[in-house]
Amino acid sequence: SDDKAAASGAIGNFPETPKWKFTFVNHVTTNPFFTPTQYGMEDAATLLGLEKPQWTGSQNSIVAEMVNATNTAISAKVDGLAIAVVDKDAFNAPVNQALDAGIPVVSYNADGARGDPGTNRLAYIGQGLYESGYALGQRALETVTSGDVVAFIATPGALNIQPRIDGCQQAFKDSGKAITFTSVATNADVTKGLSIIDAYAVGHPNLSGMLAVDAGSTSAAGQVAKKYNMRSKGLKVAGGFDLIPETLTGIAEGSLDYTIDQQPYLQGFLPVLYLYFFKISGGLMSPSETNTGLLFVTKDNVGPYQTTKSRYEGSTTDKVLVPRSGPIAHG
Amino acid sequence: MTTTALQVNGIAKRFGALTALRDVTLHVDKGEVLGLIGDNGAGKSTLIKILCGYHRPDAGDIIVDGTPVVLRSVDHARSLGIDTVYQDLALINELSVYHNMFLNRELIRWPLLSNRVMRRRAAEHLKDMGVNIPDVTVEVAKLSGGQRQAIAVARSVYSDARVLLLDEPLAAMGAKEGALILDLIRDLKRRGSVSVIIIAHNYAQVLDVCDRVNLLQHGRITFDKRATDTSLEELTELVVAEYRRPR
Amino acid sequence: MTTTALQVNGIAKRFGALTALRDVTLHVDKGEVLGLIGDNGAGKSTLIKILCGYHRPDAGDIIVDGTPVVLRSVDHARSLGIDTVYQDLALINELSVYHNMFLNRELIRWPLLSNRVMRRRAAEHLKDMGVNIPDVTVEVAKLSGGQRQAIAVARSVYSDARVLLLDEPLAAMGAKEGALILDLIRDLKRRGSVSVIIIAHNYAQVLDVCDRVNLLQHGRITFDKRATDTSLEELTELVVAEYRRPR
Amino acid sequence: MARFADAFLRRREASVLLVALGLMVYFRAVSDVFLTKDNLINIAQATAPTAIVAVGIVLLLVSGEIDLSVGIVAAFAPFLLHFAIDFYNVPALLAFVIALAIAAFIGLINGLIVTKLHVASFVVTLGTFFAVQGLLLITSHAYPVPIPESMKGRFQTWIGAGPWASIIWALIIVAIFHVVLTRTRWGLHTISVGGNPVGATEAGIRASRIKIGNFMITSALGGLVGIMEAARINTIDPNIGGGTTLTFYAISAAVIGGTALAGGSGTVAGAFLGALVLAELQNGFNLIGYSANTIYLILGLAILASMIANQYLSRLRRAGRT
Amino acid sequence: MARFADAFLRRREASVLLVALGLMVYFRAVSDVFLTKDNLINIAQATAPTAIVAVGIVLLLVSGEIDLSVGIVAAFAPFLLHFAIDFYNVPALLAFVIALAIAAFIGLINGLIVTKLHVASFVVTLGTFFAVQGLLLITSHAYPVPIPESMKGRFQTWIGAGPWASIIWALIIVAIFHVVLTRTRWGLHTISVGGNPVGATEAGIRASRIKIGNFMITSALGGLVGIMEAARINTIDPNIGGGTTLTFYAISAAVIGGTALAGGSGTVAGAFLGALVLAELQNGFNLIGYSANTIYLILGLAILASMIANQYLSRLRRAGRT
Ligand SMILES: Nc1ncnc2c1ncn2[C@@H]1O[C@H](COP(=O)(O)OP(=O)(O)OP(=O)(O)O)[C@@H](O)[C@H]1O
Ligand SMILES: Nc1ncnc2c1ncn2[C@@H]1O[C@H](COP(=O)(O)OP(=O)(O)OP(=O)(O)O)[C@@H](O)[C@H]1O
Ligand SMILES: [Mg+2]
Ligand SMILES: [Mg+2]
Repeated sequence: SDDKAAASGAIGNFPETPKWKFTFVNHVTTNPFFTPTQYGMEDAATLLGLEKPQWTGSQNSIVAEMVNATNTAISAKVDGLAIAVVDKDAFNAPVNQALDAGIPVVSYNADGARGDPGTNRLAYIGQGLYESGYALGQRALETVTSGDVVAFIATPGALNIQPRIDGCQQAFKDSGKAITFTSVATNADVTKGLSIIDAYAVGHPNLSGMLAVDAGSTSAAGQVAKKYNMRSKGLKVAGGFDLIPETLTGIAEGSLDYTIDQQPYLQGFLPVLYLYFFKISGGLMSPSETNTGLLFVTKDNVGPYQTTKSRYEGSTTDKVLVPRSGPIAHG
Repeated sequence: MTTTALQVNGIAKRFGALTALRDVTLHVDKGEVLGLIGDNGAGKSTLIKILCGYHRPDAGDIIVDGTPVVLRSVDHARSLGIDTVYQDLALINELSVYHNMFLNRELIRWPLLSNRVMRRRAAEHLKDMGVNIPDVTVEVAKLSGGQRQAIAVARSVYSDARVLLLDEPLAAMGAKEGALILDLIRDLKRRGSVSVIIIAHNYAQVLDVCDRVNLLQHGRITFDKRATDTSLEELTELVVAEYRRPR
Repeated sequence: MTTTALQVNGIAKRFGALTALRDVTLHVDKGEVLGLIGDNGAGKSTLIKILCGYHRPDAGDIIVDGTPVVLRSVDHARSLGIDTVYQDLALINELSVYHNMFLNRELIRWPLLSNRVMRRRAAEHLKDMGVNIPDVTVEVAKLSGGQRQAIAVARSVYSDARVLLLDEPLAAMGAKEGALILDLIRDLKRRGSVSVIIIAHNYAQVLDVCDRVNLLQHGRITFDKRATDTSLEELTELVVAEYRRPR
Repeated sequence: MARFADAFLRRREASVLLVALGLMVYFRAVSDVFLTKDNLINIAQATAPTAIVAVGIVLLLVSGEIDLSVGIVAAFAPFLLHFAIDFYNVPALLAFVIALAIAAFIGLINGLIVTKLHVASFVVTLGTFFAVQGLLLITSHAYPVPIPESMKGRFQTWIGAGPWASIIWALIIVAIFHVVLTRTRWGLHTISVGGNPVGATEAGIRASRIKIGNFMITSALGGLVGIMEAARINTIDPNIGGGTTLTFYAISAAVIGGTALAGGSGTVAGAFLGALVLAELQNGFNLIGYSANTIYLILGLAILASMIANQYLSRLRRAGRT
Repeated sequence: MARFADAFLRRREASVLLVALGLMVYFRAVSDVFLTKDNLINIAQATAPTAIVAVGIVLLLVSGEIDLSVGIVAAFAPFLLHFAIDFYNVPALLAFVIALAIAAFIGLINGLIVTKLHVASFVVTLGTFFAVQGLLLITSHAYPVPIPESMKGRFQTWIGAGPWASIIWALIIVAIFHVVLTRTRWGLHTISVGGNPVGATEAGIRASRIKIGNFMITSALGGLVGIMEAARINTIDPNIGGGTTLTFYAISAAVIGGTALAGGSGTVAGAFLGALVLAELQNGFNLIGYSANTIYLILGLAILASMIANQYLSRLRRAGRT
């Protein structure tokens, strides 16, 4: 806001800049998924000598709260905005208002609906929620050809995960295979979620697939698969999202087949970088669309995730250099 | 045209295992004041609450002005001209003195309450009863026991009821205020059309104001005499007898 | 050794703009029963609530057994032997009769309550007072007005207090039950060490049981005579005078 | 002047008002954009929905009941509007009325079960909360839809999209129900029924009617808020109100404003101020730039500090009068 | 036999117990795995946390207060344990005691602000809810951590990971506090303070002490539940308790069990049965396999139906006696 209060020193070959302040508007501010995103955004800001960006929005994917937070940031005259556009209609006006006020805006993690970004943001950095859900389903379809598949969702209707389960369902529909797909609600409280998944498993011992679209449900699905030894019965596939410790354990033990890492660190790091470039180049360097991609973590590559704790996955705040050696897996 | 304002026949009321009223038959004539006496827990208040539509009797008939009625609610009884001062006073602690005084018969200038008029009248009524309440806008929660009772009494006595049921209306009243309220009841009686059933444990007061006295014992009316035909001694003897005997 | 059980000097109490007590000085001797009378709203209950540690006075001293004290709480006053029957009875509707009777002086066999003993004693006490409550395990919410008062009175009267403050203990009591409670108080007096301050509006009862009578008016004690030196007529005249005059 | 100050201090809402003003002064001191027009609009828009729902909650709390389902009714109502307009070609205004009527009907059901079947309102409305959430998710497929075409333009602006629209609605509703609660029979009976249920019945007040009415008012206000918010954020989202979040905020606003959870006492204007205090805190700390995790700590401590100040002020106030 | 049946029907908890049994019969009829050992363990594990927190909530509600922060204390406690063990090398058992002590300390703060500064408990605990949430998120970086090594093994099994561990804890705690509430001075005074605050004070009961104690008990039980659940799900997750979800379920269990929100009356055993009813409903319908959106509708209607039945049964019960 205060262009006069310049940073103490210039960074690298860049000129001295004010301590720009960017704001990230998020839909589930306290969700562990976004812990690495916050590290990413902080690290980029530190690297560039910027103020630590603000992380705000809604805790329970309430769009109105996100809109309020966006408007407040515009009122506060922040220097750049990154918004998780979880609704294609709601952010149109606020984004235009920000752009009118000269505040660059990018979207991250979510970008409106399929085929309709819904806002005039400069660029999108992330991987679509719907697409990631679709990928979850497709991967499962590699092993499942028939039977019952269930997908667990903690809070139906919540915009951070509902698109995933919709995408997942679509993948099964598109496959044309004789699979019955059911989505089942768990709970915002992970402990209740575990009980619910447990009950579903008891009632449906012949499941051939068990998927989940949020961190809590994924780890719980693994635990339940292990508890009832479902992998040695009919369960052909089990998978989900995110890299929390219990999920990684499940993968290593083989009760889960895979979990999807959406590279949330980059979703925080890159927006800061892009907004910085936009500001420092007087708008000449416009942010570019970036697909942060999906990373399937399976039994084959889970090792390093378990043995090393890193900021890049959110499991520690420590600054660590994660060593690696050997050839890089490729197609 | 009958001269009986209110008549009840064979009223019974049970609370679970406890039988509060067995078979109560009594009546009160137009312009008559009936005193109802009896031990603690004899069922006097229960009877009153049946007559005012608060409780439903398990058996028995209620006849108002010659017509048998089934009292559906307090509101219903009130629409028949029956009004009550409850032993528990039925005051709303959170409301002001004057709002309590006009509770459920508020004066309104639609859609708003006529607070000013109610305030004035409330102050007048309390003054008439000799009760000193500096400010009728205070919450009743803050009042003394007697002041509270005065409000409950004023609420009914200044309504245009044709049958007044007063359950120990003088229990907390001072000597002066009590005397004034008795005067008020006498006034009502004199004007003729109001019938009163009054419960009291102070027999001197009962004899002072009542035309007739009934004694409720063991769930029945066991005594019914004109006030002039009995005396303080007789009533006391009647009630205290049971206790003096074994002593 | 002093013979004054409780002495208060220059007690004042204001509630916001309202001055309830201006300058009250009174005393009660050991084994004496003091009657306190006065209009509704005169401040009698306020005075009692100060003496029992519930209210803090704005000014004045309280001297118990010759030692000046500052009463910090009801519990504190109770530890000095002062026990109270409040006008509002202070009953817990949700609790049973016997739990109310022993409220805050429960009999325990650690860690549990001695319910059986309390039940038995409660039933005994109520019987002594002539009050008929079939079952001491019912919630007090279901009792009649007099039954409730009997419990509150029994709670204090059967404590081993040395100063009893009774705020209209007979207001809801029947003739028989009232007589029995007065007998009880006389018993206590006869045993000697208990001092009693009793508030009542029934002057016959006051003269019957009290040794001395005080009148509280306009926030002060304006009258102090031995019961034997005054009469029903004098007291009534004194209180009702104000009202008769303008009439 | 002194008389005016005195009359002000006599009001129960005075202390919360002072807290709200105090926060304004504080936030203006730390951020010079706090009182800009843009930001006042932000605060107004954050205050309005909580305040309107809080109006209903105050009526219910005062009459001794509670409604947990109002937040989900808020989410359901704009979908009802959408169904009526887009599936049945009902004109927008009529659809609006129908949506509010159905919302009120949910309140009616709550009220009937509470008063006629004597089930505690907490569990009844917990039940309707889940049931309506189910209906909502089933009918909406848990996915947002755009605002119907026929709602766009003047209707959308007036109902909630205009910068000051929602706060004006809120002020009107608060004013009306403040009068209802303090100066009409309905209000007096609401207080009576909550303050002394037995006494109110003895006095012949029909407690059921009062309670049912208040449930209906609350649900209808919830529906209105949902439609208003949908218009404002330009999307019909199944998560408007965030499940119980809106209800929770509304109850908090009511309690901050001086309404007792135990029934019998409360103020509508106070609840509005309570909503304002919450919105100011949320907005102010966001404006300063606190991030999510920290902001909760700050917010929590600020709530405690404000409410202790509030209590202290209102004790001062009470000491000054009877 | 008849006498036994009579004694049973006299108990306030009888009607909820019948509802709980009725649900068992129903679910057994529609699903033959409902009463298998595996599923009973599952129900037990879902019942226990709600029931234990509900014990504290009952004590608070009966004494006329409420605690919204207990769910977040449940999330915080296992992190405290983790910090103590992994950062300060405290032995597991001592760390457990420290975590519970800190949880109780949060209750102490709640209690002190409520009783000494006279702020309504709803807002006080809303404030501590946010504040503790802030602390939790800041210290945990909103990221789950594995169970500390020194907790694994017997300690973890006993505290919550064993199939019947949590329900045994719950039964012990329920039994103890049922006795506390019904047969000790503490319980009697808790009821008095909530039933007639003025009367209780007149009788010399120290309301503050009782309330502060109940706040501390509730918070400590919340902390215990958090640690227990962390042990069971084998991970320390900031989302244990789901913010207000656990609190909400606990209040619901208490109210279903027959505790009045208005204070003065409640039953600990009833709250346990309330938690059981909720767990049965959730488990049963999941067992049957309702899908995400439908289940809310079913659950809502089932709650309404069960509670109407409950009310009907308890009216029958009351009609049978004084
Ligand atoms: N709602 C109720 N539930 C159960 N029992 C009740 C109820 N109301 C009254 N009772 C019982 O009925 C009996 C009669 O009570 P009632 O109040 O009519 O007595 P009363 O004659 O008015 O006595 P008092 O002179 O003490 O006021 C009492 O034993 C009382 O315990
Ligand atoms: N807590 C309070 N707040 C404000 N005013 C009060 C409070 N308590 C009592 N008062 C006022 O103080 C005055 C004296 O009340 P108090 O109860 O002492 O009268 P009393 O002599 O006991 O009358 P009664 O014979 O009717 O019981 C009354 O005018 C009453 O309204
Ligand atoms: Mg009676
Ligand atoms: Mg008095």
